[in-house]
Amino acid sequence: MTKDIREDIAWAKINQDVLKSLETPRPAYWVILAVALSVFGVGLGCEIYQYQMGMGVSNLDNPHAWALYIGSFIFWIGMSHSGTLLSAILHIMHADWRKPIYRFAEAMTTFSLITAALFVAVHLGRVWQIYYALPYPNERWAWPNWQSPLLWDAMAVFTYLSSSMIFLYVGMIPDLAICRDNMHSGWRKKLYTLMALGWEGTDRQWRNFRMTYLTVACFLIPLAVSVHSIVSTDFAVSQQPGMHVTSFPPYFVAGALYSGCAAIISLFIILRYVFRFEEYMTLPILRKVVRLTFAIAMVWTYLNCVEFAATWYGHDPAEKAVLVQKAIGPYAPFFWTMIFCGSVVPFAMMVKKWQTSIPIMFAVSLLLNLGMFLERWMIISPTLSHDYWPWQWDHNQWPSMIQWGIVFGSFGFFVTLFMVFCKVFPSVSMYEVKEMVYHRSLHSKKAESAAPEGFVAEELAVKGAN
Amino acid sequence: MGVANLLENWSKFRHTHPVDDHGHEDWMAYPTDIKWAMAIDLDACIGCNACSVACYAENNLPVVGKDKYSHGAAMHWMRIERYWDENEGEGDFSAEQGARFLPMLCQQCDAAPCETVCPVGATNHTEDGLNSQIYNRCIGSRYCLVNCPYKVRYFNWYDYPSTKDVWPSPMEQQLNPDLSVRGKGVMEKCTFCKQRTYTARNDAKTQGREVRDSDVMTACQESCPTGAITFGNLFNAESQVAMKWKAQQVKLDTDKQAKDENPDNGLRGYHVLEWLRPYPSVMYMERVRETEI
Amino acid sequence: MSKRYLLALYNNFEEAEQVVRELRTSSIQGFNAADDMVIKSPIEHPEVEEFIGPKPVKVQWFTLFGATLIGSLGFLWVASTQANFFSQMKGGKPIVPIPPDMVLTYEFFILGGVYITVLGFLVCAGLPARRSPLYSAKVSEDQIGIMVKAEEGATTALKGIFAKHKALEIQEEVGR
Amino acid sequence: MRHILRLFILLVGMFTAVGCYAADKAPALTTPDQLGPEIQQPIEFPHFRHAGDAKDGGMQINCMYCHTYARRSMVSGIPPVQKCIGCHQSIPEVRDHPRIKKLFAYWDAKKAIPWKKVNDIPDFVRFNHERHIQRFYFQLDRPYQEVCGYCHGDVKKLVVDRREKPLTMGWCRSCHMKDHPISKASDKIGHGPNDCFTCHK
Amino acid sequence: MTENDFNRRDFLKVLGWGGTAVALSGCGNTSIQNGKEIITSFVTPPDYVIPSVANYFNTTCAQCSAGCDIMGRVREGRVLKAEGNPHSPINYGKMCGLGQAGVQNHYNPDRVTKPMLAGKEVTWDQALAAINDKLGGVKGEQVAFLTGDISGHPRVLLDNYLEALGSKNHFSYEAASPAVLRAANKKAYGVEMPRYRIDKARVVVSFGADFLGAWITPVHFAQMYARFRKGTRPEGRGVLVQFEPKMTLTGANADRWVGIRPGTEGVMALGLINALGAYGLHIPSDIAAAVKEYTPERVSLDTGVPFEQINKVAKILKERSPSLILAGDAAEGYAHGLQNALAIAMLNQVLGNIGKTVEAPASVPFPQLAPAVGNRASLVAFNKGLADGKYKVVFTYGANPVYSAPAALKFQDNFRKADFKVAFAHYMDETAQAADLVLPLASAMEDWATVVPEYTAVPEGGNSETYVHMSFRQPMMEKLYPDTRGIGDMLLALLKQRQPDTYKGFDDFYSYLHGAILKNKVALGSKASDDDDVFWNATVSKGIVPLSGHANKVSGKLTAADLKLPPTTGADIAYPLRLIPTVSASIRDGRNANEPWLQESPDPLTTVVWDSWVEINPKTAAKLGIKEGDIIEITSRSGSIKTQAYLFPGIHPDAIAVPVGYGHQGMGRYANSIGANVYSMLDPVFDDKTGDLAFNETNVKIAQSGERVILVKDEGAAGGSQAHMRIAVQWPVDRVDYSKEV
Repeated sequence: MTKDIREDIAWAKINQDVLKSLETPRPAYWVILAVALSVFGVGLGCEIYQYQMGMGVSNLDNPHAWALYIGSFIFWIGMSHSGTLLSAILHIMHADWRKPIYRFAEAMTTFSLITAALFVAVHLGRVWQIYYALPYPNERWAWPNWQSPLLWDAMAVFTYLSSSMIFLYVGMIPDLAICRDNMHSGWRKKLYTLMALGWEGTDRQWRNFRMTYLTVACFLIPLAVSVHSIVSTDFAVSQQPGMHVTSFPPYFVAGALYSGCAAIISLFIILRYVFRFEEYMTLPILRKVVRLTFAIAMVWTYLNCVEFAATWYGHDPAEKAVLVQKAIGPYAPFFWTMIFCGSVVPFAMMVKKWQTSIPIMFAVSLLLNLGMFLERWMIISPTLSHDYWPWQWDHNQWPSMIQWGIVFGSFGFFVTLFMVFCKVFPSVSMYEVKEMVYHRSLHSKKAESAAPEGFVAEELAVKGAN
Repeated sequence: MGVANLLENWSKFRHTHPVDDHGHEDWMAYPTDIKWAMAIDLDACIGCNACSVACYAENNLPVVGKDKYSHGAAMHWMRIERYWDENEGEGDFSAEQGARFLPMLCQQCDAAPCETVCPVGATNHTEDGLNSQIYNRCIGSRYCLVNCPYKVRYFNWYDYPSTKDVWPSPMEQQLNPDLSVRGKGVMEKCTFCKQRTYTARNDAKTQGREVRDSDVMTACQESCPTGAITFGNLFNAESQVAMKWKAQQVKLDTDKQAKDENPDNGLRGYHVLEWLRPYPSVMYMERVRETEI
Repeated sequence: MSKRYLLALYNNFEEAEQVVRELRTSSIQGFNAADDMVIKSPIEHPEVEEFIGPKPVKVQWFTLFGATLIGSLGFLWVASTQANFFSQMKGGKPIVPIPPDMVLTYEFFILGGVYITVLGFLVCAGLPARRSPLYSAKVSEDQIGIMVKAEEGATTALKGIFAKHKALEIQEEVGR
Repeated sequence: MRHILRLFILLVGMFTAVGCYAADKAPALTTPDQLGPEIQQPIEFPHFRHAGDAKDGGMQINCMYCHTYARRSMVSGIPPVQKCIGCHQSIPEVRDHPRIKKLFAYWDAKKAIPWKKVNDIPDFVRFNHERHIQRFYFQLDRPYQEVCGYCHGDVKKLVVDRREKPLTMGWCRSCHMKDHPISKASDKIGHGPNDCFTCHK
Repeated sequence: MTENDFNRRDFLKVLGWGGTAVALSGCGNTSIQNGKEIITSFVTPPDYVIPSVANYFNTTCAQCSAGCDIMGRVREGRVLKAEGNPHSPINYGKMCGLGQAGVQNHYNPDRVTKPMLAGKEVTWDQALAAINDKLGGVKGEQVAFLTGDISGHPRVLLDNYLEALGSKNHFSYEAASPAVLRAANKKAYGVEMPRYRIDKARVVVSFGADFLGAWITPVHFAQMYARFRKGTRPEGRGVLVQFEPKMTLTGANADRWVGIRPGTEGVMALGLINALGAYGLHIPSDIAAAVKEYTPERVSLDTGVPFEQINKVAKILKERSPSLILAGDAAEGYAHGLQNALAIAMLNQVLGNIGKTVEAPASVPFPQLAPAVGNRASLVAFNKGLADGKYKVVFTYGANPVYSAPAALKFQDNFRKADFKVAFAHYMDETAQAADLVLPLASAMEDWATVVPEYTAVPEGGNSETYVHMSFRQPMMEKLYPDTRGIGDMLLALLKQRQPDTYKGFDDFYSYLHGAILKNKVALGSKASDDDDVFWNATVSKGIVPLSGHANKVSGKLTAADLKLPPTTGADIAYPLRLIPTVSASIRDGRNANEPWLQESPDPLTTVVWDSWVEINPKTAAKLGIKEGDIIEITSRSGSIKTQAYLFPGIHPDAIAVPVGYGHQGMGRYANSIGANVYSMLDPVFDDKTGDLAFNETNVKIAQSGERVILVKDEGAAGGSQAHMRIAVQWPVDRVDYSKEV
C-alpha cells in the first residue's frame, strides 16, 4: 500500500505541474475535443430536424409519450451528484485524499447539469413557448403551475446548478490568484486577474474563505439529495404502475451518486493521462474512489431489490405486470443488461489487483454508466408500454435514429464543455494539494518517532479512506 | 389580489377543489350550478363507430394516415375498444357471446391526475366541471398523457394542418370555426364538445333561464344510433343523466359503487378504473348477456 | 509623518510564527501588532489564527439571514401567485396546496443560503480588493509573507526583527 | 460592521420589492391603455359623424344600428354595403363627397368593401360580443357608448377607428375579476368567468 | 410557426368572422396585430344568416340506399356537419359513421370538376353535343343505362328519358343488395320488403343478417335494436341469437353467436322447425313431415353446431313469443340462397310471427317515384348485353361495375365493346376511367332531388297500414365547382335534346321539381287553397313528405313444397376454405372508400385501419402456421389476391373473410391501391332461382407469401384482453334489476 501522494513534492513544483496543464496537454486532448465536437454537431442536426418536423420524428407515440429524452435528463442530473459528494460531503468529513480530484468532479457537476437542462428544451413539444413555464410577471397574468413536479425540477435544478457553479468558483479563487501571478500577459492573464478578485491569501481572506466554503458545502449536501429526490417525484408522484413507487427518492439518489462516481473514474483516467497528472491523481486515490463506488453500487443494488420486492409483495396486478414485462417483455434485454452492468460488473471492483488497473477500471466505469443510463430508460418505457390501459399497450415503440442522435449529441456537448474547462482552468486544486502535502508531512514527522515507516503509511491510508 | 388576497381568502384557497365543492358560494367553486356528466350503456352500444366519426367531424380531428397511425399517432378523441371474453387458463379468446365494446373518451375526472402535473397549467378544472385543455397554453411536456390512466389524451406529434392530405383544399372548408385547429406539439383531448355546452349556456343566459336538459347534446351522443350515450347536467335532478346516475346509485367521488358493495342489488353502473380515485364524470353501465342461450 | 509598509518572506510557518510572536510581544513605537500586521500564505493554515490572535468571522450571520428571508419570501411569492391565478383550479387539490409549496420553499431556502453566504464572504473578506502596496508572487507559491504597516521610525526595528529570523527577502514601500 | 448593516437593509429592501412586485404589482403591467396603429381603410369611415355627439356634429347613431350582430352573435359584424346605401341614397347633399362616391362605386359594382380588421385579437381567443352586450346593455342597461367603450374606447371621437385598449389577456382578466351586479333588479354580485376554457377552445 | 396556406382564407372572413376556423393553437400570433386581416362583408346580407350562428337545413343522406333524413349544419355559407333529422321515422335524428362522412364526399379533393371527353376537359355544350350525335346513330334498344338504387323524381326523369329514346334497358345494380331476400319475401309473405319489427320481438334469431352494420337500413334497425334491448320495456330485454359463419357487427352484439358452417343456414332453419315441433309447437303436418329428417343430430353434423345449442334456441323460441327470424346476406349468398331464405322464412311462418313482427308495408302511391332497387342479377344481364354487342351507347350512374364486377365476368372487356360510354361520375373511379365521356356530378349537398326509401318505417302515431314517405334533398351551399351538375339537371338537359318542347318550360331541375311537387300538392297533404310558396317552403324545410300509400297484406304463403334444400356438399379438396366477402358498416361496397374518416375509423371487430385484411380462425391459422400480419395469398378458381392476416376468433374454421370495398385503382388519394379488391376473385356462381351472383360461393386456398407486415390497427398488444383490469364488465341478465332503471 503506497501513499496517496508523495509528501515531498515541493510546492513550487505543484504550481508548475498544474499550470502546465493549462498550456500543453498531450495530443490526445485535441483528438478527444474534436470527436466530442463532431458528435455534438450530429446531435444538433437531429434536434433542428425534430424542431422543424415535430416530435413525431423521434418515434415517440401516443401511449408512449416519454422515453430517452426524459431518461437522459435524469441521467445527466444524476451524474452531477457525485461531484457534490466528493467536493462537499468528503470535505466536511475531512477526507483530504479528495483534494487532487474534487475540482474536476465539481466541474463535471456543473456541466452535466447544463447538459441536463438542454434536455428540457429537447423534450418539449413547443420549446418556442418555453417561457410559459417561467414564473415572471407577464401581460397574460398567467403563472406556471407550481403543483407540477416538472416545475419543482426546474426550481431544484436551477438552485443546484447556480449553487454548484458558485461553489466551484469560490473554491477556485486562490488557484486563480496563482494563475494570475504566473501567467504572462494575454487574454488569460486578464481573465484570471479579473476572476481572482485581487486574492492575496491574507489571513482575513483565508479565515472567511474557510467558513464560507464550509457553509456552502453544508448547503450543497441537502440540496443534492433534494434535487434527485425531486426529480424522482416526476414518477413517484404520478399514478402509473412501475412509476408510482415509494422507494424512488432514495433509489434515485443512490443511482445518481453511482453513475456520478463511475463517471468520475472515467474522467479521472482521462485527465490523468491527458494532462500528465500521474503525480497527483495517483492510483491509491483511484483505489479509494473505486471502493467508494463499489459501496454505492451495493446500495443501489439493494434499493433495486427493495423496489422489486415491494412490487412483488404489494400484489397490485398492474404493478406486478410491469415488473414481469421488464423481466420477460420486449425490453427484457435492456433490463437484464442494466442489472448486469449495475449489480454484477461492480464486483470487478472487489478484485484488489484490478482496483488500480487503469484499463480495467476504465472499461468497468463505462459499463456502469451504460447500466445507469438503461436504468433511467427502464423506468420509463416498460411502464408506458404496459400501464393501466391494456387497449393502449404497445410494444412497437423504439427510439428513432433522431432520438438516439440527440442523446449521443448530449454526450458530445458535455465532453466539449468539460474539456474546454480543464484546459482553461486548473483542474487540480493547487492550494489544496499543497495543504494535503503539508499536513501529511507534518503528520508523518510526528508519527516517525512513534512507529516504523510502513505502519504509518498504512494508518494514513486508512485515515484517508474514511 | 396578491399577498393581501392570499391572507384574506386563505380558507377559500385551502378548500379542496372541486370535488367537495358543489354549491360552494366561492367564486372558485362551481358558481354555475352545472356539472357536465355522461352515462354510457354498454348493453346498448353496438360498437358501430358513428360516435367516433361524428367526433372527427365536430372537433376538427386530423386524419393522420396509415403510416402515422401505425406509430400510435391516431387522434380519435372517442375510440371504440373491443374486448373479448377470455377463456380462463387457455389464454385465448371466445366469441361465443360476441365482443364487448367500450367507447373510451376523456372521463373529465373531478380529481384529474393530468391537471396537477401540467407545468404551465394548460389543463385545469372549469367551473362547470370539465377538464379543460388550453391548446395555446400547452408547451407539450406530455406529462398529462403519461399520468392519464385512461390514455385518452392525444398529442400532435406532427403539424397536421400543414401536412399533405390531412385537409387538402377544399376539405378545410369543413373545419368547425368554433374550435382551434391544433398545431404541432400540442396535447388535445375530448372536451365534452365544449363549443356546444358553451353555446347552450350562452343562449340560456341571453334568454335569462337555466340550461335545460334538451339544450345541449355532444356530437357522439347526437349521432349514437342506439342512444347508448346520455349527456347532461348532473346537478339538474330532472336531467336524463342525473336520473341514470341516481338509479344506478353511482357517486362521483367514491372508489367503489353500490353494485360492488352488494352484488344482489341488481345495479350495473360503475366508473372505469374507479379504484384509482380520479372520480370520472362518465358512468358506464355493464353489458348484459342472456343466460338461457 | 507618513506610513511605511514592509513585507518579509519566510520559508515556512515555523519561522513566520516566531516572527509574529516576537512582533506581538515587542512594543515598537508606531506599530500596533493587532491591526498593522497581515499574514499572506499560499495555503489555508488554521494555526495562523492561533498566533496572530482572535479575529471574529461573521459570514454565518449572512447565511442565517439569507436562508430565512429568501425561504419565507419564496413561500409567500409562490402562494400568492397561485392565489392570484385562481382560475387554475386543480381537480381535487386546493388552490394553495401546502406540500408542493413546501418543496419549493425548501429550494428557496437553500438558494438564499448559498447566495447570501457568498455575498457575505465577499463583504467580509473585502473582495474584490485593490492590490495591496506590497505583494510577491512567491506568496501564492511556497512562501509565507508578513506585511506590516508602521511609522517611519519603527521600520528599522521591524527590519531588525525580520532579519533576525532569516527573512528570505524584505521589501519596503512608502505608504499612500 | 457598518457596511454589513447597510447591506442587510439593502437586501431587505431589494427582496421585499421584488417579492411584492411579482405577486402584487404584476397586474399593473397591462392596465394603461395603448393606442393601436393608424390603419388605412378603403374608405375613411367617419365614426364621429355617425356615432358622435350632437355637439361635435355627430348623429348619435346607436353602434348596433350598423353593427347589428353584436347583440346576438359572437361577432359584431361589419355593416353590408346595402346598409350604407339605404341611408345615403336619400341624402343627396353629400353624394358628391369623395368618400360617398367611393361607397357608391362599390355599390354599383356590387363589390364588398375590403375593410381592415382593427381590433384583431389572436386567432385562438374567442371574444363573445353577445355576452357582453347582453350583460351590460340589456341587463344593466348602461349607455351603449359606455358598454362598447369598455373594449373599443371612445370610437365616437375618431374618424377611422383605432384600437384604444391593450386587448391583452391580463387586461381582459383585470375586468373579469371585478364584481358587478348580476342585473339591474337583483343586488346579487357576480363577475366574468375566469376559466381559460371560456375564451380558448 | 406554421402560418399554413389556409390559415388566412377569405371565406372565413365573411362578416367579420376572423380566421378562427383555423386558429392554430400555438401557431396563431400570440400578440395583438392590427390592420393585417381583411374582413369582407356582404353587399346585401341574406336575412337568415347570422355569423357564428349555425343554420340547419333538412335533407336526405346519399351515402347509402337507406335514405336517412338528415340536417346539414351550415355556417357562413359552408356546410360543416351532418346531423340526423329528429322527425325522421327512419333514423330518429341519429346517424351512422358512413352518413357523417357525407361532408367528406362533398368536400372531397378528388372530385371530378369538369366534363371530360376522351380524357380532355370540354364544356358542357360540347359534352351534350357529343352525346347527342352519338345517340343520333343508334336505335333505342342499343342504349343502356346502368344505375344504382334510384328513386323519386330523378328516376321519373330517367324513365322518361329512356322512353324518349325508346329503350327499356335500365339496369339497377347494387354490388351489395338483399336481392335474394326480396324474392324470398315476395314468395313467403307476398311483399318484397316487409317491416321487421325488431322492437316488438322478444327473441330475434338472425341468419347472418347484419342489421346493425350494413343490412338494408342499419340506423333504423339500430334504433329498433336499442328498444329491443331495453330491459324496461314490457316484453323485457330481448334476446338476439346470430347464426353466421363470420361474425358481423350484429353477431358481435348477440347474446349467442353461433359460428355455423357456411351454406348450411337452411339446414339449421329446418332443424329448428323440427326441434320446435319436438318442444310441442304446433307445426302443420306436411311441413313436419318435410323437416322430420332434419334431426338435431343430423343438423349438428351438417352445420357443426352442437345440438344442445340447437335445442336451446328452439326452446327459447318456443317459450318467448313473438319472435323474429331474419335471413341475411350470409344465408343468401349461395347457389341455393333462395331455398335457404325460404326455409328461414318458414320459421317465421310456423312461429306465427307474420303480421306480428313481420309487418306489411304500404306501397308508394306514385309508382313512378318508387325506388328502382338494385341487384347483382342486373349486372350479369347488362354484362351479357355488352358481351353480345347489343349496346352501342351506355350510361352509368351511381355504380362502379368495372371495379365491383368479378373478373370472371370479363366485364371490363365487354364494357369496352360499347362504342360510347358515358359515366356520371363523382370521382374518377374505375368505371369513369373506362368511359369515353365523364360528366361531373354535383355532390348530394349541392343538389336537388327527392328520395323514396325502399324500407319505410312508421313514425309514432302514423298509420302503419298506409304510411310511406318521400324525402327531399336540397342544396346546403353554393356549388364548390360551378361545372358540376346534379343528376336531375343532366337528365333534364338530355331530355331537352329529345323532347325540347315538352321540357322547355323548365330551365333547371329545381323548377321541374318545384312544378311537379306543386302540381300534386293536394295528394301531398295540402289544401288546394294553400299558397304555393308557403306549402313549398314548409315541405322543403320539413324535408319529409308523408304520403298515404296503398295498404298491403302479409301472410305465410309457404308450403312444404318450398322446403327443398340441396344435400350439403363435403369439403372441396383443392380449395378447402370458403371465402366470405364482408360488407363492412363503413366502407360498404367501396363507393365511399375515398372518404378518409371511414378509412381512419377502425373496423369495429378487427380495429384494422387503412387496409384490407383476411380474417382467419386461430385454429385454422395454427394448423397452417399463420401468424398475424403474414401476407396471405388467397387463390380461388377465378383469381387471387394478397392481403394481411388477422387471427379472428369470430369466424368458422372452414371460412375466411375479406372485406369488400378496398383495392381501388384510381378513385382518389385515400382509396387508391389501399388493400386488395376481393370482388375480382369471386367465382361466377349464381343463385339458381333469381340469377343473382352468389357472393359466398367462392372456395379458396390460402398460402403464406413469406412477407410479413405489422398490422396497422387500433388495438394494442393485448389484443382485446382486459388483463384482469375489469374495464368492460358483463353481467348475466338475471343479476340485473331493470325495475330500478330509467
